Formats: sequence, structure tokens, C-alpha cells
Amino acid sequence: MQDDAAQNQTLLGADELVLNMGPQHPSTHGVLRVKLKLDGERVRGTECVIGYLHRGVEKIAENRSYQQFAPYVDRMDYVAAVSNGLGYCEAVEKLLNVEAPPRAKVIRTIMTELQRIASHLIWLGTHALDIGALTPLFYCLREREEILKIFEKYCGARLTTHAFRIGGLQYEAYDSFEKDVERFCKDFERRIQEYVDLLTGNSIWIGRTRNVGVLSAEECIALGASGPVLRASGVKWDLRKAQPYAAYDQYKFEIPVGTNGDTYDRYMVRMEEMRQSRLICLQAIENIPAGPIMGKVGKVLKPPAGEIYHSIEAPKGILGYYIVSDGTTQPYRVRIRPPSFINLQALDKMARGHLVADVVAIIGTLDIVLGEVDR
Amino acid sequence: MMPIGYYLFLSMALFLIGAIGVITRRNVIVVLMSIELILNAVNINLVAFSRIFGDVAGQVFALFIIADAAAEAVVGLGIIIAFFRNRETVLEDEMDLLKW
Amino acid sequence: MTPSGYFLEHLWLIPLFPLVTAALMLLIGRRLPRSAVSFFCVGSVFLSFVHAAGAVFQLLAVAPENRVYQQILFEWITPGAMPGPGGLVNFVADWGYLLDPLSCVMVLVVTGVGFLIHVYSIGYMGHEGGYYRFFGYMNLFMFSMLTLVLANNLLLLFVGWEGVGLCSYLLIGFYFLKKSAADAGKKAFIVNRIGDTGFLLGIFLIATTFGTVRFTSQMLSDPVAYAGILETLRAMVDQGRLAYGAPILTGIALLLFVGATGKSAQVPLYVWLPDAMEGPTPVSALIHAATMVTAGVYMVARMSAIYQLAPVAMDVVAIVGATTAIFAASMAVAQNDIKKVLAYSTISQLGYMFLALGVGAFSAGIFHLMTHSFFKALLFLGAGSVIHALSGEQDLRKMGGLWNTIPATSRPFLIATLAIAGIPPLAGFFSKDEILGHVFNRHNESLIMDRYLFLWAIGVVTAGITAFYMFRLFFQVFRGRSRVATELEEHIHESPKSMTVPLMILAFLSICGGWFALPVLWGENNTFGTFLEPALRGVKDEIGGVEVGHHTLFKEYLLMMASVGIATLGIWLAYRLYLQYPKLHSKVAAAWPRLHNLLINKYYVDEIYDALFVNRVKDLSTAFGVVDAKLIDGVGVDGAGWLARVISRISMWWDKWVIDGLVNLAGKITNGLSVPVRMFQTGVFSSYAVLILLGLAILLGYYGHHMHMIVRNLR
Amino acid sequence: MSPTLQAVLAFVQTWWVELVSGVVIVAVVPLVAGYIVLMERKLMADMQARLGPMRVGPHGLLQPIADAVKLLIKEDIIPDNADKVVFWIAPVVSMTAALTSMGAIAFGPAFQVARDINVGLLFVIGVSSLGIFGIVLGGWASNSHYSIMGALRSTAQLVSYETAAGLALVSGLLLAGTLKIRAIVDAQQHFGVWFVFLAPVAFFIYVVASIAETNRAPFDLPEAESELVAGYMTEYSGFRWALYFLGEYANMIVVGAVATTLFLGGWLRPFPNVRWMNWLDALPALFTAAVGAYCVYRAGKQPVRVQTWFMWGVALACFVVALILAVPLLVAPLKFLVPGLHGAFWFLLKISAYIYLFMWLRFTLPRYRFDQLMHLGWYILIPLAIVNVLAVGVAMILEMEYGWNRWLAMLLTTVITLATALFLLRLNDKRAAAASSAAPPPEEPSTEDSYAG
Amino acid sequence: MLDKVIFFFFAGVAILSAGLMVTRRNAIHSAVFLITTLLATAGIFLQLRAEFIFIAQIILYVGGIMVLFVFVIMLVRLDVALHQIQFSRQKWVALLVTLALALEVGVMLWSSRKVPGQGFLLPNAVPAGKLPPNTEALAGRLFDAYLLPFEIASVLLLVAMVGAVVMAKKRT
Repeated sequence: MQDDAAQNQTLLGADELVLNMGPQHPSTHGVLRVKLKLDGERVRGTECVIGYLHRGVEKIAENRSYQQFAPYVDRMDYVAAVSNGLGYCEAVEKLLNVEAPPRAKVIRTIMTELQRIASHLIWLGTHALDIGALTPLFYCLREREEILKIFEKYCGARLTTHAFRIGGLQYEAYDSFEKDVERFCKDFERRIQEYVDLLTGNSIWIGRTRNVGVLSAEECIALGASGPVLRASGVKWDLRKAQPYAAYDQYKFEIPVGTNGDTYDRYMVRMEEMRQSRLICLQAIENIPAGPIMGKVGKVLKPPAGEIYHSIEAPKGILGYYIVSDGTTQPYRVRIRPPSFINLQALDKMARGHLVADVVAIIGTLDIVLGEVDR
Repeated sequence: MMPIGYYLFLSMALFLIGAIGVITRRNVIVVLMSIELILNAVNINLVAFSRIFGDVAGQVFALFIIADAAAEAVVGLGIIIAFFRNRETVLEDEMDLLKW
Repeated sequence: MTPSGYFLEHLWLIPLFPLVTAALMLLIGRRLPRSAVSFFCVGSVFLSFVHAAGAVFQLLAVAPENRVYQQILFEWITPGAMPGPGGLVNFVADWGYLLDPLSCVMVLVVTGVGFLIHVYSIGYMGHEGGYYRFFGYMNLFMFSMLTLVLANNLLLLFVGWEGVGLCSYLLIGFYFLKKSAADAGKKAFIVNRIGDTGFLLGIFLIATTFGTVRFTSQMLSDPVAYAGILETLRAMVDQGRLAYGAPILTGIALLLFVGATGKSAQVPLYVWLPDAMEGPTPVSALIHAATMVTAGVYMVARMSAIYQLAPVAMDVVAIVGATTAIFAASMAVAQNDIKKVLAYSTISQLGYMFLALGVGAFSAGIFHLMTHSFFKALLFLGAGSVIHALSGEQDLRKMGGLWNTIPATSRPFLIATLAIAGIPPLAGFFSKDEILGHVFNRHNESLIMDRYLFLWAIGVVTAGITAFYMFRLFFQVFRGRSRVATELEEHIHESPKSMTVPLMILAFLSICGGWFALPVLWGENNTFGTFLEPALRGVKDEIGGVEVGHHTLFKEYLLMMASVGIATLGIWLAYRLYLQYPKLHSKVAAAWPRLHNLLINKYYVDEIYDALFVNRVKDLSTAFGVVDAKLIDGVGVDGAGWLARVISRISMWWDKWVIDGLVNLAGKITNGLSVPVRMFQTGVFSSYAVLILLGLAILLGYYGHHMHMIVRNLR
Repeated sequence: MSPTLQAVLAFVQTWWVELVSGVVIVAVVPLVAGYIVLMERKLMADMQARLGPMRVGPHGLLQPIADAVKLLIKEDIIPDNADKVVFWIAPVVSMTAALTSMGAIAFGPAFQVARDINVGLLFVIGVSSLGIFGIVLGGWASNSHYSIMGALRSTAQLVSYETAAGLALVSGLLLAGTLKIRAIVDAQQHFGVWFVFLAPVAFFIYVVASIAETNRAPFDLPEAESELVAGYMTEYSGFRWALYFLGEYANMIVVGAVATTLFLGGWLRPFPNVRWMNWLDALPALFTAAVGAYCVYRAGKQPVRVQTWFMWGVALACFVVALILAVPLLVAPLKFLVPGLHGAFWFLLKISAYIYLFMWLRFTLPRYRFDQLMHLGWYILIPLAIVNVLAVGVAMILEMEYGWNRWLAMLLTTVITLATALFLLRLNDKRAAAASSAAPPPEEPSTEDSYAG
Repeated sequence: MLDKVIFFFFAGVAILSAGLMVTRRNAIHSAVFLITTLLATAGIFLQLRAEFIFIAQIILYVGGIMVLFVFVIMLVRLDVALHQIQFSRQKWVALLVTLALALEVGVMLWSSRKVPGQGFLLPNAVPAGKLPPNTEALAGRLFDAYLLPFEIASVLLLVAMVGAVVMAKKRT
């Protein structure tokens, strides 16, 4: 549609309009600032300005002991705090060369999958809100509330849970833990159908999402995109299957993939992932092995000098921790591979040639959390 | 209904103001608007006489003039946009190709 | 009872259909797919044909003397009063259509054959560029031709006449990138202009003589207001103001005939037609064989009333026709281009028609026109099919043996060849025989030899030559050994259905077309002649315009046998020369090298024209050039230069001080004056608006003053 | 008495109904708009599994008043580079247009400001369309990218959809044969059927177009908060913002009223000519009484005594209204009041239903993108409306000239129009498919790399 | 009396805002004042009982043409133009000419004021109450006697539309 000659020429031959989207904008999910170069309403280029939420998490790690740093990771992707904690704990365990006991692993899996559902619910609600559907957000919050209640009952916190400890768990599952999870899962089947009814077949929704922000498999791989963004482009890559961690090797589940790599496919992939997570939870509560919940780790952690990289499949994609130990109680260097940050790179590629309204949809579909992007 | 002269004076005043606009303003868009004003002044005359003579023909013509004004505005603004795109100006004294 | 009905009332639709599609094609045809182009164009001609046929049938429904339908659409040119035969007349040229037996025949031929050729063109032009352009021109041609034959007055006829000329020009030059095609188009156009000048002068003379250009006022509501040539002529003859052989009538007839010679390619203006074969073959078939070139015949037949009163003109027509017939036939003998042979054949046959007209056998001429359009169209289309099969080869010497390879073409082609050769019972036999019969009947038996007998002899010989060269063509193309270039041989293919089906239909017509006018001696009434008779009836038979000869049975048979015999002779000769002993013809040619050269070079007519006219014009311009250079420049200018030098010396001071002073003064004044004037033209529209307002103010001031006075008086 | 005073008195005597109506409209519409906002919020909350405003007054019944007070006393911020005069005028224009257009609407047989205006419906459409200027000038005057984009969007949108709405109304007007508001309703009484049943497609088009005209979801692009923050209202705050807001809701009332008048039988009750359905006349009174009864029921459950009293008050008001509605039915001499009172009731009920439809759609549907919106308008609704106008015209000719059954003729038109609609939709799908297959290829990524850290 | 008040009110508004329109520096302001003028003129039409023209003026002129103007003014951002000289060099000549014109028309109108049945004091032929319904009368005339001009006007609009699209289209 636009050839190169038209590229430099806007509607009236005047300069391109530069529109500042954010950092205070309802749909940049926090404090992302996107400078849009516009011709009329068509995006000619984007430039992300990030760092408004930078807290120096990685630097803080160098001045805290291993246990002390654990709560900090919850503040990165604050809508999926449990997953962050899991990744960190497993990374340090790998560094220490210890393993959590089986009971702890199963409970960790349940919690993480619940967290995945919660994270996707937040994504769904805000994404729908960005595209103009008001109601799904509240339904999503309603369901998420159930999950947060389980979290609260388990560890006393709702959002930044700090649920796991290095080497296992601190808290035993409370009495009606299985029952609560089961009730939620049973209920959730019906609830997810409500979203499908509201959105999946809606022609406006399809019109707004299909063929918007298309990413091919090659582009995804080239950009390092991961998680649902990658899978929606047709790449069947999920660390839970590829490099099983926690207790994932014990459960049967499918990895949903898309075909077109557009916003609609990402929506469908995430919806299916919620169903699959629910199935994992149901399988897991069937049989939570008895036994200790804490592995053999000392009060003071002094991992041997060396370095380790461990990654898990967080709700938003591959979350990796690279930890360098110099043998002291504090890590020498921690480097985190945040999925949101990497996925955000795809924004420019996805948004070019689309309209402003699509930029909003694309930011939504990338499912970024600025806490994680900026760290 | 009042004597026709009132309407004629009003019409004349609007016409002359429009004419002043056409011949003194440099901004072509304002010139175009002044032309609309002139057309409007004509309409007042037409409708007033139509009322006086109890014949709606005048109003028919007023309607035609409105249609004509629409056509004129559309084309005029199209020209202005095209001109602005090429020359980045809307000042009439920079449009001086009507020579020879 | 007057003719009426849907088709007659919608006579105007007949030319309109092709016009609409022509406009469509020429405006947006480029964007249309080929299927749409063919659908619209062929469809429109078919609709025309249907309407024409319907109109003819509705016309046939009434008694013969009432078979005239006139329809005046609007008054076209109304210059008002002009001097006419009885004082001032109100000259009106209307845009009106006339359907009488004569135009019936023409309109059926034009739309029918035209439709078939259009269908054929779908196949023939299928792979050519400019498809829409071709069909647009073809439809424009159809419109012009229909206007020509349906026109109810000479001026409208002239519009059609020029229209077909234009289309002919456009279509001859259809492959305008080819220089020969473009030149041929120009040639046709220029040669036709010569004829048209005469035609136009003839129309002017008619208009001043009769005060009208309308053919007839029959079936018009107000015959007085709408005077017709026929009626006026009749009245003038009755009043004795015009008589048999009146010079003015002869002048008119000759001038019109000049036009006819141009359009119908008669001696001496025939030279454009062979070159016109540069156009696509369907064009040759439609325009340069079946329809346009017969316009002259039609026109002369249409003005038969005048011709019948102009014996000298009649003789000229007959002699020119006969000359053309034999002249062109002899040229056709030596041609090697398949289309050129057919072109000369066409000229020759047109000569036949004029021969018929010239001896007063108008219906026979028209009859031959009709049959000729069938078989000549068929011949051209067949030739096109052959060319198509041979991927563009036109040289007879590189053909041969195609009889069985392209059967759907060769069989109809044989029929057409037999028809043109005059073999009974095919169409050509009847028409040709009727012409020859009429010519012979004009022969005054008391004299051993008069001009009619001579003309008859020419006709018979021509018939023989015709048979000869046509079968020469046929044998060379279809029989004998194949001389086709080997690389072409494997590509020989039968043409598509859209091309062969029209051939078959035309073959059928070539067979049966002649049966409309079975000779009287077979116990048949001459249906065709009777049908045409009301339209061709002269003003007064007893004046002696035409002596209708009486056929005796014996003489009739004798004549038939003569023409058939000579045709057979021609065929036999062709068989001997080209099929039985294929080498023989070159020996014959070698035996009479001069004659052969003369024929091959077409009697050097083009060269003669070049030498006589074209080069004379060039010489004239060269001479002017020489005069310019030598006389004017040399003597005049140089001498004057010397003189001027002398004088200029004298005048220099005068110039410098007086003239220049004045000039400079004038310039200064102008310059000074122009400064304020220039200020007005700024190029900025609002300053023009100020001027408009200023003018308004001045006008208003002037008139307002008057109004003020009026109002004061009222008060 | 001075002649001037006499003239004034004469004027007032002649025009008192109109004057009163005008004053009532100007005074009441803002209040009503406020309560429509409350209704919207409560409905939205209900559909979204929450409670909505509950704090101010029982069940948040006083929320609009609190909002109004808040907005009134809020600081009036005018951006630095704004064109102050235009910035000041724009919301007023928006509000004035909406209120003025209400002048020609008949809220019942006896309640109309501009009585018997010859071009009533056109007046409503025309004047309400002037509201564009409020939006476009406001957007321009704010001197902000978001504002001007919202303004341009809304101008384009309003102009486009006004055409569709106008054409849809033409179908109805063809049936009515007049432009006078009252005559339109009378025509429906005469026909014995609401025009929505005779021209359902036209009604549908008008519903869609009127949603777009009032900038409501799913067509709320000019103020789409997720894209343009608040569109043309971005820089507005306080009372000016409230004016825009009121204008918008007043506009909803206007389009609702137009739809009601033309398609839903105006102030006529359902089955206006059917005698045995006369019991419906009792419905208004019963309905209000039922509302009052519910208030009484809820009054006992209020946590605070003030709220209990308040609920009692509301219940009382409802009963009074019910009484007013009931008395003319019961007391024969007052029978003449029935059409006026009940007409207003029905009219308002229908408008409420119409607005409820708007709200429902807003809570349900995502938002269109701008190009999709334009395509819907220009490629589907306008052609459809044109076809519908033709079809209705044909049907009327069939009925009047050829004596067809009215329902048969109208059914025919509807079928034709629906077939056209299907055709247009298919065409649009094809176009969309073609457009997406030719979607712009992703281009070179920008050279500025902001991911360096 | 009421008529007079209405007329003078609207006439005053019309002339005042017309004057402002011509003199404003900012084109948007000009547009706003032109809108006011047009609305005031619409009021005059209503006062003349020409309801249809009144509403046509509002819908077409104000709601259509002026929106277009405002739209275009926004598109061709005129920030630069604000700081340029607003009146052309010929303004004094222009004013003079206009003044002359005004004088002439004024004199003409004024001089005819005392002639009964003429010019200035042309009497009211049809009382307001007895006018036929305006819309119907207009429609009858429009689609009867003036059908051809009506069609021509529609063709004109079509042509203008096509022309404007062609001119304003982005050349790619």
C-alpha cells in the first residue's frame, strides 16, 4: 500500500506528526512511553522510551544475601510474582546443587499455574479494555480474586507473595488447599466460557485483532520473543515441556500454538493456556505427595564460586536468571532475562503501517509489565 | 413582514462585507468564506422577494444557490489543499499565475 | 395503407446500436475484457440486423406502391429561405431515415453481411492488439454505412459517405506502425477527396436546382413543406422547365458520378482500393468489397431519376464501368498477392455494376451488388482464413494444396469462386447474366455494331477473364503441390468456429442469393426487379430514358450460353495453365514479356499518376522554389539590396534622427502608458475581483442615475 | 400600562406553554442527564458483577448531584497555549445544540417548545448536528495532539454517520409523509402500527448510526480512552467538561426521542388502536406505584436512618406520580388529561429503553477501529440506507397504486434490503480479506535503539 | 412588533459577526463568526417564514459546508499564517471601491423609499397565516417546474465531488 516514495510524504506534505503516547496514558500499561511517528493516523515508526520504573533490581542483588534478594524478584513482574519467585529459587538451588523435595515441587507447580491463570486474566481484562470491551476486565478480576484468595490463605500475601524459599517451601499447604484449588478449577471452566462468549466470535473483536501485529515465526525467533507471542506464530516451544522443571514432567498438558502470529492468535493461545493450566492444577491436586517441604539448605547460603543460568516458562515467556557467585553470601552478579522486555522489541515491527488504535491493541497483546521491562 | 427595504439593506451590507473580505484578505480560506457570505446575502434577497410575492420560486433558487455554494466550497477547498501541498502557503498574493 | 409497426417506428435504432457501442469502445474499450468487447460490438450489429429485418418485413406487408417509410428525427440544418425552382424555398436538411425497397436491400446486405463479418472478426482479430479499437472502428463504420443507406436526403447521405471514408481510412491504417498501411490509408483518403469534391459540387447543384436535397416527399405528412427531389423534378419536367437531356441534369449526374468513381473505385480513381488491402482482412471484406465501395452504386441508383434524364451521363457511366471492368480484370490476372487479386476483382465487378447502371438496368446493378457482396465477402473471408492458416502468408506462389488441410475454408471458397465465375445456378450467374442481357438488349439491332454491343462484348470478355483469374487463384491456393514454406507447414490449422461458420452461411447465400431474380424466360417473374421497381421508377417513362428491351427466349438462352461458355473457357485455361501444366504459365508470361510486365505493373497507372500529377505538383513546388531562389532572391532581392544600400545611406540620417526619434518617442509613450495598465494585471485574483467590483460600481452608477431619474418622475 | 409591557404580556399569554416547556427543558435536562449517568453506572456495575456507586444517598441515588457539585467547584484549567475564546465557547456550543434541538421534540401531545414547526424533524437533526462544532472547535482550541485527533475523528465520524441516519429517517418519513413531529406520531396512530414494524431495516440503521452520532461505544473513537486518552475532551476539566458530558447525554436523549417519534410510535401506548388492550392505560400508574412499593420495601433495610427517610421520600414521590397518572383514568371529567400525561410517560419510557439499549451495547462490545468504522458507514450503512429508501418507496407505490397488502409490500422491502445487506457484508468481507492479504509488510526497524540497556 | 425585534436582532448579529469574520486574524475565528452570521441569516429566513430554507441553511451551510471549512483549516495548519500580514496591499483601493458601491446602492434604495409599491416599501402581499405550507409548496415547485435545474444541480454536485476528490487526493 505504501511504497517508499509515499513513505516520506504525509497527508499534506507536511512533517510527520510525532505523538507522545505515555508515560501517562491509559493503555500503555504503566509508564511505557512510545513516541509514534504518524501520518494522519497511520504509524510510520515507533520509538519506545523506557526506564521510568527502573529500580536497579539487578544491582540491589549484589548487596543482598541470596535469601534477602528473593522478595525483590516479586516486584519485577508484579502480576506474576509467584513465577518470578519460582525461577529465582530454582536458579539458586541449581547453584547450590540442592533440590526441593517432591511435595514442595508439586505445590510450587500448582501455585505457579494458578499464577499463570491470574496473569493471563489480567492480560485478558486489560487487553479487552484497550480494545474497548469494558466488561471482561471485571469478570477477569472476579476470577483472579479467587486465586489471590488462595495465595493469601497460603502465604498471607496477595500480590507480591514471596511464596517459595530457596530449597523448598516455608509454609505447608493449608488444610483446604486442595479443595479451594479444585473448586476454583471446576468453576473456572464455566467462567472461561463467558469470555469466549463475549469475545471470541465477536466480529468487532476479530476485526480488531486478526491480521493486526503479525509476527512470523522467523521474526519471533530473530527478535528472541518467547512465551505466547512465540507460540502464536506457530513455534511449539515451551520450557515446561522442553526443559521440564518443578513437577511439570509428571503432568499431561498440551502446548497450544497459533498459525498466523497475529493478535487474535495470541489471544486464542493464551485462552487455551489458561485451560491447560487449569488441567495441570486439577491433575496436581489429585496426588500431592507427602513428605518434607524444605530441602537440605543451611541458614546461611554460601554457594560455591561459579555461574549458573536457569530459565522457566513464566506466563509472559522465558524468564531466565543468570547468577554469578564468588563464593560469598551475596551474589557477585545477577542478570535477569525478562520476557516482557524482550517481547517489547517486537513492537516496532508489529506496529508499523497500522493505525494508532492498533498500537494499543499490540501493546496489549504483547502483555508487558513495566516493572519487568524496567526492573 | 416588514418592508423589503430592510432586507435589501441587510443583504447589501452582507454583500459588501463579503466583497471587502474577498478583495482585502490574503488568506484564501477566508476569501472563500467571504464568497460564501456573498452567496448568503443573495439568498436573503431571494427569500425576501419570494415572501413578498408569495411565490416560492425565489426559495427554489435559494436552494440552488446553497447547492452551488456547497459545490464551490468543495472544489475551492480541494484546490486550496492541493495548493497548500505544493506550495505550503494559503496566501492569495502568492497565487499569481492568473497572468498573460 | 401506410407501413407501420414497431420496427419501422424504431428505424432510428438501426444505426444507433453500432454508434452506441462504437462510442463505448472508443471511450472505455481499453478497460473492457475482450469477451465484453466482442459481446457488445457483435451484439449491437446483430440487434441492428434484427431491427433491419423486422423493418423490411413490416414494409413488405403493404402494397408495393406504398412501400416507403420515412422518419424525420429532427431538423438538422435549417439555413432558412434560399432561391429555389419556384422562387424562394425553405431549405431544410433534416436528420431523417428513409426505408424503401432500395434501402431495404442495402440495409439488409449491410447489417447481414456486416454481422457475419463481425462474428468472423472475433476469431480473426482474437490475437491482435487494439481489439477494442478495431471493433470500435468497425461499429463506427456500421453506423456510418447505415446512415448512408438509410439517409433520406443527400446531405445526410454525405455524412454517412464521409463517415465510411473516415472509418475506411482508420481501418486501412489499423496497423499504423506499418508505413505501407499508413500510406495506403492516406492514399485512400486523398483519392476519395477528389471524388468527394465532385459529389459535394453535385449536391450543391442539386440544392440550387431543386431547392431541396431530400430524395422524396412520399409518406410525409406535409409534402409541400417537405419537398423531395423526385417530386420537384417531376413537377419541373411537367412544367417544361427541364427536359430530357437538359445540361444542368447532365452536369449534376456527372458530378455525382465523380463522387461515385472515387468511392466505388472506378477508373480513373480506382488506385486506392488495391492498396487498401493493407488493412485487416475482415475490413477488406466488409468495407472494401461488400459495403462501402458499393455506396457509389447505391447513390447512382438512388438518383436514377436524374440519370434517366441525362443520356450523356448514362453513357459515361456505362463506358467508365465497362472500362473499369475489363481493365481491372486484366490486372487481376497477373497479381500474386491473394488479397490484391480479390481487390482487382472487386474493382472489376464494381465496373460491372456501373455498366448495368449506365445502360439503365438499375435493378440489375443493385442485384449484382447484393450477390457480389455475398460471394466477395466470402472470398475475402476465405482468403483471410487461408492467411490465418498460413500465419500471415499472402503470396499465391507460396501456397497450394490446402484443399484438404483446411476443408471448412476451401469448400465455401470453391462455391464463391464458382459464383463469381458465373456458373449456374449460383448467385453470380444470375446477376451477371442479367446485366449482360440488359446491355445486349440496348443494342440497336438495325446496326451491326453500336456502343452497346461493344460494351456487351467487353462484359463477356471480362466474364471470361474473371473466371480465369479466379480459378487461377483457386488452383494456386488449394490444389496442386504445396509450395508453402516448410517452417509454416506444420502450423497450418483450420480457423476457429467463429470464422468458419460465417463462411458457411455466406456460402449458402452465394448459392441461393441469385434465386431472387430468376430470369423471366424460366417462367419466373423477376421478383427482385419488381420489388425494386417502385424505388427506381423514373420521372417519366415515355420521355425515353430507358428502353426496356424485350427478351426473346432464344436470345436469352444464347446469351446465357455465351457467358457460361466463356466462363468455362476461362476455367479451362486456368486449369491448363496452373494445375495441369504448372510450368506453362511462366512460359506464357515469357512469351509476351511486355504484356506480362504491363499487367504485373498494373499498366503503370500508379507510375503514370505519379508522373502526371504527383510529380507535377512536386515539380511545381520545385519551380516555385527556383523562382524564389533565383528570381526573387537573385534579381529582386539582391538588386533591391544594392538599391537599398544606396538609399539607406541617404535615409540613414533621416532614420536616425527623425524616424528613430519618433519610434523612441512612441515607445516611451507606450512604456509610460503601460506602467499603470500593467499594474492591473497582477495575476492575483483578488485584484481582479477589485476590478470587477469597480466595473460594477461604474455600471451601477450609470444605471442608477437613470433609475434615480425614473423614480423621481414617479414620485 | 405601557405598550411595551402590553406587548410582552400578550407575547407571554400566547406562548406560555412553549416558554414553560423551554424553561423546563433547560432546567431539567441536565438533571436527567445526570441521572442517566447514574443509571449507566448502576447498570454497568450490575452487568460487571459489582455494585457501582453506593455511598452518596441510598444506592448512590444522590451521586449525580454530588458529581455536579464537585465539577462545579473544581478548578477550571485552561491550557497555556489554548485559544481561550474558542476553548471557552466550544462546550457551550455542544450543549446548546443538544438543548436547542430538543425544542422541536414533542415529549407528549401537549409538551413541545416549537409547536407545529413545519420542518420539525429536520430541525432536530440539523440543530443537533451543530454539536459537531463544539467538538471540533474544542479539540482544535485545546492545542493538543490527542484533542485534535479526537476532533478530526469525530468530525469525520459524525459527518459520515449523519448521512446514514438521515437516509434511515427518510424511509420513516416516506411512511409518515410529513416532517411535523406530531403529524408523524399521528400517522402512526392512523396506521395503527409503529413504523419500526414497517421499516425494521431503517430502524436498525438509525440505531447504529445514532450510536455513532452520539459517540457511544462501540463507536466511541473520538474519546476512546485507551487510544486518545479522552479525545477532544482531553484538556477539559471541571464545569466545561461537565458541559460536554451533559451535551453528550442530552444528545442521547435527542436521538432516542427522534427514534421514538419516528419508529416507536412516539407517545402512543402499545397497540394504540386496539380497544381490548385499553388496560394498558393503567400500566403507567401501576408501574410507578410498583416502584414506590419497592422503595418502601427497601427503606426498612437501609443501614442509616437518613437513608431510610430518603427512601420513604422517594416512595412517596412515586406514589404521588402514580396518583397523578391514575386520577384522570378514574375521574371521568379529567379524562382529557390522559393523552398528555400518559403520552409523556410512554415517551420517556421508550427513550429510556432506547438509551438502555445504548448502554447495553456499550458494556458488551469492543470498539471499532477508525477505518473499520468508516467502512461500516460508507460501504455498508449508507448503501443499505439508500437501497432501503428506494425499497420503501417502491413498497408504498405498490400499496397505494397497486393495492398490495401493506404488510406484504413491507415484507418485500425488508427482504430486499436484507438481501442487499448480506451482499454488502460479503463484499466488505472480501474487501477486508483483500486488504489484509495486501497488508503493509513490516518495514525496516527503526535505527534508534532504545533497548540498549 | 415581534417581527421587527427578531429581524433587528438577527440582522444585527449577522452584520456584526460578518464584520468580525472579515477582520479576524485567525481563520478558525473567522469560521466561527461566519457560522454565527449564517445562523443569524437562518433566523432571518425563519422570520420570513421560509422554514425549509432555514433548515437547509442550517443543515447544509452550517452543518455541512462550514464543517468542511473548519476541517480544512485544521488540516492546513496555519500557525505560520497567523503572523503574516492579513490584508493585501490593495486594501485601501478595495475599501474605496466598496464604499462607492455601498454609496450607490444606498442612494438607490433610499431614493426609492417614498414610492408606494416600489422598491423600499414594497408591501406585504400575502399575510403570514395564509401562506401555503412552506415545505410542500417548495417541493411542489422544485419537482415540477424546476425539475431539470434540480437534476442539473445534482450533477453539478457530483462533478464537484469528483473534482474535489481528484484534486485533494494524495498523489502517490
